[in-house]
Amino acid sequence: MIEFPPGLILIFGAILVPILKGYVRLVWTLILPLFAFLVILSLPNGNLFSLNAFGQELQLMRVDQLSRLFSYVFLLASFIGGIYSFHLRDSIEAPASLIYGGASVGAVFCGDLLSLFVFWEITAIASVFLILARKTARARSSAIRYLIIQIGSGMLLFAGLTIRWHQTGNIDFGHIGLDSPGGLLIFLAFGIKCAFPLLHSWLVDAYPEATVTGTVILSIFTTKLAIYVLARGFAGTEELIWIGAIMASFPIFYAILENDLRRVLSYSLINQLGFMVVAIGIGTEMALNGAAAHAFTHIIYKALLLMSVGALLYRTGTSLGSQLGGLFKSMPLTAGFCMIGAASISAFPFFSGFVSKAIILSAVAHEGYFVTWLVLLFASAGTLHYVGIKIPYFAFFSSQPGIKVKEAPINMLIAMALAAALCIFIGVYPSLLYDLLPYPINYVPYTASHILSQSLLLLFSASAFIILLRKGIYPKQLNSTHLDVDWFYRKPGRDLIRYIFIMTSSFYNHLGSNLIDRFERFVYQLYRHHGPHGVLARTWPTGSMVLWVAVLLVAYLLFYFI
Amino acid sequence: MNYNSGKPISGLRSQIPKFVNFQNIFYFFCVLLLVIDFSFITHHETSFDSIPFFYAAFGFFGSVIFVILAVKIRKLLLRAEDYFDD
Amino acid sequence: MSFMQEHLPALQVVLPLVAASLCALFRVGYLSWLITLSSSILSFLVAVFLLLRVLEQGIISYEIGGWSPPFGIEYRVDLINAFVLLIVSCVSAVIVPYTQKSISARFGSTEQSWFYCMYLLVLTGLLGVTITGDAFNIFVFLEISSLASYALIAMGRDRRGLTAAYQYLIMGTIGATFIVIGIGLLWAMTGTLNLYDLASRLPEIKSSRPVLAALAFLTVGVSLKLALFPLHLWLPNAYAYGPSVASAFLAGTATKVSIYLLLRFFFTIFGGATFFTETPLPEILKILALIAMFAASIVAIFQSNIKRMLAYSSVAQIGFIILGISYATETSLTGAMTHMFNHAIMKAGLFLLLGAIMFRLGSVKIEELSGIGRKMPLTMAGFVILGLSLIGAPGTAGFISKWYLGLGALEQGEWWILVLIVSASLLTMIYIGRVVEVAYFREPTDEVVQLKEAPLEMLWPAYLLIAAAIYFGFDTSFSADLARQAAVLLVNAVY
Amino acid sequence: MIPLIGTFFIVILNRFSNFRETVTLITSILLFAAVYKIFICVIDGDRSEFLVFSITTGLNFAFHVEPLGALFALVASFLWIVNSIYSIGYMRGNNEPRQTQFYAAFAIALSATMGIAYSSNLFTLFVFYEVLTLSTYPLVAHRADSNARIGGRIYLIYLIGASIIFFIPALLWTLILAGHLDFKIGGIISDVASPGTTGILLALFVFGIGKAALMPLHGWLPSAMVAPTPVSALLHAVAVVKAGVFTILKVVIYVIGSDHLLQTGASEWLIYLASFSLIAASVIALTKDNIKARLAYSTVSQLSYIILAAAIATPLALMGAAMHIVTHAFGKITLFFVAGAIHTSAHKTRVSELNGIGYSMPFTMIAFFIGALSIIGLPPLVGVWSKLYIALGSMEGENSWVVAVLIISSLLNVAYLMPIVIRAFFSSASETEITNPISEAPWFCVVPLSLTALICLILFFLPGYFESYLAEFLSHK
Repeated sequence: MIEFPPGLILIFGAILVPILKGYVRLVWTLILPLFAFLVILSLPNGNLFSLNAFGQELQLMRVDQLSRLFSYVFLLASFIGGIYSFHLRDSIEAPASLIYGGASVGAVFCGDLLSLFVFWEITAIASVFLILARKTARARSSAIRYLIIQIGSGMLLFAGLTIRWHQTGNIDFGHIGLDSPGGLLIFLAFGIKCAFPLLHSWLVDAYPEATVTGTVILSIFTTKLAIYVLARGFAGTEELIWIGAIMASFPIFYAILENDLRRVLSYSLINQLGFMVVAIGIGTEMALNGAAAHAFTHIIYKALLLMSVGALLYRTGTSLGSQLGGLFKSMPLTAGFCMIGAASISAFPFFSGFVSKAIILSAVAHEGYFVTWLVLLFASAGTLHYVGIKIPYFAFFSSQPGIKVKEAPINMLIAMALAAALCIFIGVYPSLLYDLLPYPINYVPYTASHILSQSLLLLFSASAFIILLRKGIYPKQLNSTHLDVDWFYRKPGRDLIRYIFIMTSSFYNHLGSNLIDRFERFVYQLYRHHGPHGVLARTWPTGSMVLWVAVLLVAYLLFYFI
Repeated sequence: MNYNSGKPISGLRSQIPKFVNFQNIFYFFCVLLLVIDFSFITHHETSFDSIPFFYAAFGFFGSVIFVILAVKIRKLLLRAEDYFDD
Repeated sequence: MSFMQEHLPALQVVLPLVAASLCALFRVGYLSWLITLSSSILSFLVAVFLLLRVLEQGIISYEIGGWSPPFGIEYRVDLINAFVLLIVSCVSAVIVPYTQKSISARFGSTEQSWFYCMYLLVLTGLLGVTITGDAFNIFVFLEISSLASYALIAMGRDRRGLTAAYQYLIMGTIGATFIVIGIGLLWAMTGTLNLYDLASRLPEIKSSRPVLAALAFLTVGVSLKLALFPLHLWLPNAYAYGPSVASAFLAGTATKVSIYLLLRFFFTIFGGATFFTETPLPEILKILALIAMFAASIVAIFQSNIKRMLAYSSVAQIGFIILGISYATETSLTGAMTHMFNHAIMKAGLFLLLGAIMFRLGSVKIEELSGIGRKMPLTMAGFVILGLSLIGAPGTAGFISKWYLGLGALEQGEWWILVLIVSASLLTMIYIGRVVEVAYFREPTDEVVQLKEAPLEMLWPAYLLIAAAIYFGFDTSFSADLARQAAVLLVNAVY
Repeated sequence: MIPLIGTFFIVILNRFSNFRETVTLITSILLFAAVYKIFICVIDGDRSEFLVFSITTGLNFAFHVEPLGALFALVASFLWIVNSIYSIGYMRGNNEPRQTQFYAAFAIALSATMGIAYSSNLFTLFVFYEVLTLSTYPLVAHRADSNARIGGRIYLIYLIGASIIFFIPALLWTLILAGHLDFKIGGIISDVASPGTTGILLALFVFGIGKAALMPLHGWLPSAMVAPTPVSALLHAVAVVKAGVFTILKVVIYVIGSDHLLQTGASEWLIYLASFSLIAASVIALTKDNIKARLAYSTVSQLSYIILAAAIATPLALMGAAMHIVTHAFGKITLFFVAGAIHTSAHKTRVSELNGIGYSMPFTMIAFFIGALSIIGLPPLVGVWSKLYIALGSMEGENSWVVAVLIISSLLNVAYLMPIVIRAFFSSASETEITNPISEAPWFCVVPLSLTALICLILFFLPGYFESYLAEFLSHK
């Protein structure tokens, strides 16, 4: 029986990583998640470990089906990520990834808001190194923005929890709801990490700027942790349905336009989160099962896709759609894995995305949210477009720019193979996943109707792609920037801050020089009167003194007589 | 366009013939599924999906619509690559 | 012993007088110094005994030559003048040991004797003014001390000392004349010169014009003597160009005795705080005191000669004391009296230290002192401590007196006066700080590098005063408590 | 208990004769031992009084041990040990002149700090407060060039000026109102002062205690940065500024009375002012390129947290304030140590010169990272707990908007501290530095800064310790 949160296994284990080299490091980075996994597997459900502090009971190990599921997938993804990043010689990324993963696992088991906050912030801090490690100027500035927003989210959580603490006297992390200001703040905090529309810009800003492995790792934890906490705290919140619907649909447009394939995948990440958020908003047992299942499958296929694009970036040095193409021949395995990932995310039957997305769609339809259902359907079609087809097409099949590169390194291939295998495995044997879900489920994804409708949707959507491409209507891949919400703080916001700086500094300078000026003049005046030659310091003329005597005498006499 | 644009779309045309075989198979599948859909299966998720060819139509026209919308939106959002850099 | 005890008041004055004449007779420098030393110490002891006796049995009245007042001259010692006597004799007793080194370096044996003679005469005069209960006698002693101090000032190293002395002479004489006119008018109105008698007769006729005129003359005369702004003009030169010993002695005593006179006239004789506050005097004094505090401090800031700077600082500090007097409450008078006491200690100490610097360096120009803190560490450390006390840093004597002054102002609800007091202290900080900064944070000049620490004979008297300045910052049972008792007497015009 | 204080005094006396580093070290360790013993006694509930002498009515020179002071003394004396080790490395590494004077003044400053911590009334505190100012002046002006002189002058004028103009009147007024100046839980003027009076009195105290560096009286702190780094580290991150906020805290708890403040709302304005100071100082810090100047403004901002908490005056806020004294001490001293270490080994003082330095000085910069996180108030560093208490306290005082201030400030902290770390580790060094690599700072520097960083980390896991210790003193109310 382990007496401390399993997330700490990874966090403390990470300290050793910079010392280790080569295969020892690989083994160590793989053992840690494996060990943590076994530990969790051995744990019974319940609140297993608590601390008393601040007059509160801090629950650090709340083990139930939901937390179990997320911890498993986090550890699994860490494990795969560990293999994928074996080639790194850098001593920052690997420990940062482990701490990041460990904190996420830790957060999943938190039964109170305060310990959640602690892990929440650790994920923010650890993750920023994955972006910084790219060591480009863009990555640095992006990382700062990322960090501020992430920590801002933590701070909102902090504010929310103090309000709740004050109002209700406890900070248990159960259902929270939007009916109090504290709840609202916490909702916002979760929303930032979950990339709610208008709060999403950090994700598409920072993820594409991270390192090859960094983006893979980043895509796993933060947002899914947010999904987990939303499912805990805000299941059945009506607003989430609308938020989710928007999340599922608006990134499509960006994803179609974007050139950087990793940015495309970042937008697709938001779109996929949208499905889960809708499901949480519906909040029925089935919907929550759907959200959890989708989070599970999504982590794996999104990691797979990012790994394959990462392999491209690693080999070719770019992830821009306009500069890639025709790599099918030089990197066939990567191409294959990428297509498996694409099929999964597009929810082709017998791939993992299908078995989880189907639950959500059914749940939505079942509760009668028709408009939402249509939007999600629409988003599914879009997903196919910009990920399912666009990524493999522009990366591997479009015209040959004449790049000859080697196949991805073996460790990357193994990692991708593992993920790809999981995608297919879950797609074929969904019951494996279903058994892990938080609520009992008797859902059958593979009915003829499901398969057919999904196939129709996807195939005709794909035919539209071909036709549009041939007609030249499909937008060109341009080296460009597409404005997003971050414009507000990167342009006018920045200008405003600069303006404030200039104004305050000129104000200070003005004030300072003015004050100094005045002070100098004042001192000069003083000097004129009080200085060695001033009136008040003149001591020699005896006459003046006598005059003073006379004056004073008269004055006194006058005063006394009055 | 002033932007450093990617490959011209005309360059793609030379690639497409290699696709042709796949394309025929692809179109065959489309038609086959349509036939199956029309003749055998009833959908009952929502009230919409019993409309014949609902999914096919939705998939196709949905895609067309959002691609066209995206092209429109691009006019509003497109900036040079180094737009944010100073 | 009982005889001695009985004649203590006379002894207080006679002792230095006799010693002075002895000095004049022998004209041997070292011997004169010994005489001065022993008489100073003795008169200090006498002052202590007097104080003890006063504390024990109240007012002591001593009839000179056995003529009973109001016809004869009476020496009348109460707590107030016992306190002042103690200040004066104490400062004197501390300074004399220092004098030898400083004076013998510059003067021949005969001149030294004259110096000591003058010194003792000043002491005699000051003690006499303080102890006597007779108005005319006050004038006489005042003139003795004044004339002797003109001579002392004139003995300064600087040629300008002569001019300063001359100026001092004129002003001092005017002051004395005014005082004598005032006394004369009072005599004309009451027919007595005995202060005790005056105190009992004056209240009835206090609003008659001659009395008021007398009051005016006295005010101006005393103000001149105590260097109250704007009648302070003689003081900076006198202090700056006289010998350091003389500056130390006069700064510590002469002005304090004048302040005593002011208190004596206005409170004891005219009927205590009630009368004082009926006149427009408090307001005028308050305004003048405030101007003195600020104007003199600012002038001090701009001075380059440190002695002159301290002289202006004295003017400012007198402003503090007068401010305390102008409130005429128990607390504020306590503050004023305590400040009298503390200021005497601090200023005397500072001048002694400056004398030591002068002795070694030959100059007290501020810019020539750079880096001196490293060469004369003890001297400068002492300067810093006394400077802090002058500023009123807590833990030093200066703090206590300013504390009471501030408290007095607050009791009257005049918090803005408190603000002014502390701002004036800030100005003090600036001029002391200038010296400290130059002394410690500049590289030593060539002259300074060759310096040695001041001789021990000069240091220990100064350190005695420094120790006192610190001691009375913590233990106020002597300074402030006595001052408070004296203040009670003043307020109620008990005599 | 009194013998303990006796030993403490012997230590003080001893110290004046100490002129060598070893002796400094030994004394610092002795002092710490003594303070620790006192601390333990305090935990056991011992509260001794020790009257040295009485000056006059209302002015006593006396010591009294109470939890808050014991805690402050403990932190200061502990960090003195660390700082002494660091000083040795720094002073030797930079060949600083007049080291004797330096260590002596340092020792006096520390005794004054102890005096402040243990004083039992406002007057004693005030005396030591002034001693502290004066004894640190030579440290600030240590370099003795014109910059140092100006810095020193500004330092003195601000601190002494403020204390004379505001603090003394406040003392006098309190004395007149209450008749004495002894610290008493619940305040000594709470029964006699009207809300208006309380407000003005509070203002006098807050501005009089210039060491707390509340805007607009913060100007001395950045200009005092001309001092050698150990001075900035211990004095301007711990002893002096903390003495300032500690005094404010004492005034709020023991003189004015926090309940009284709460009832009268007399500190409302101070909440606003401290919030403004908090944000404004952070914004200014953003614009500073000199590392120490940036840290100085950061200190101004962090001190405002404590003043803010004191102004809120609810039990939880006061707890937060007390904790913040400790947490900020460890965090900021680490940062200053790092700034000094960089100065020692790389001769750099500007943020913009730090590119890639993290690889040459890994320990130093990791320590900086940890310290920075603690200052920002992020887990898993201890800084977060004090902010938590302040936030909870502000809720308790119905000032929930203060939480927004805390959040904005934390984000600003991120914005001005993190770029230093990022530059150090993720920007490449310039050509010349690649050819002339910088070495890690001397071990005398590295060990102390690693130690303080480690403590930031360890204390995070001991929140309950603080709580149980401080809760007791809060429950007195």
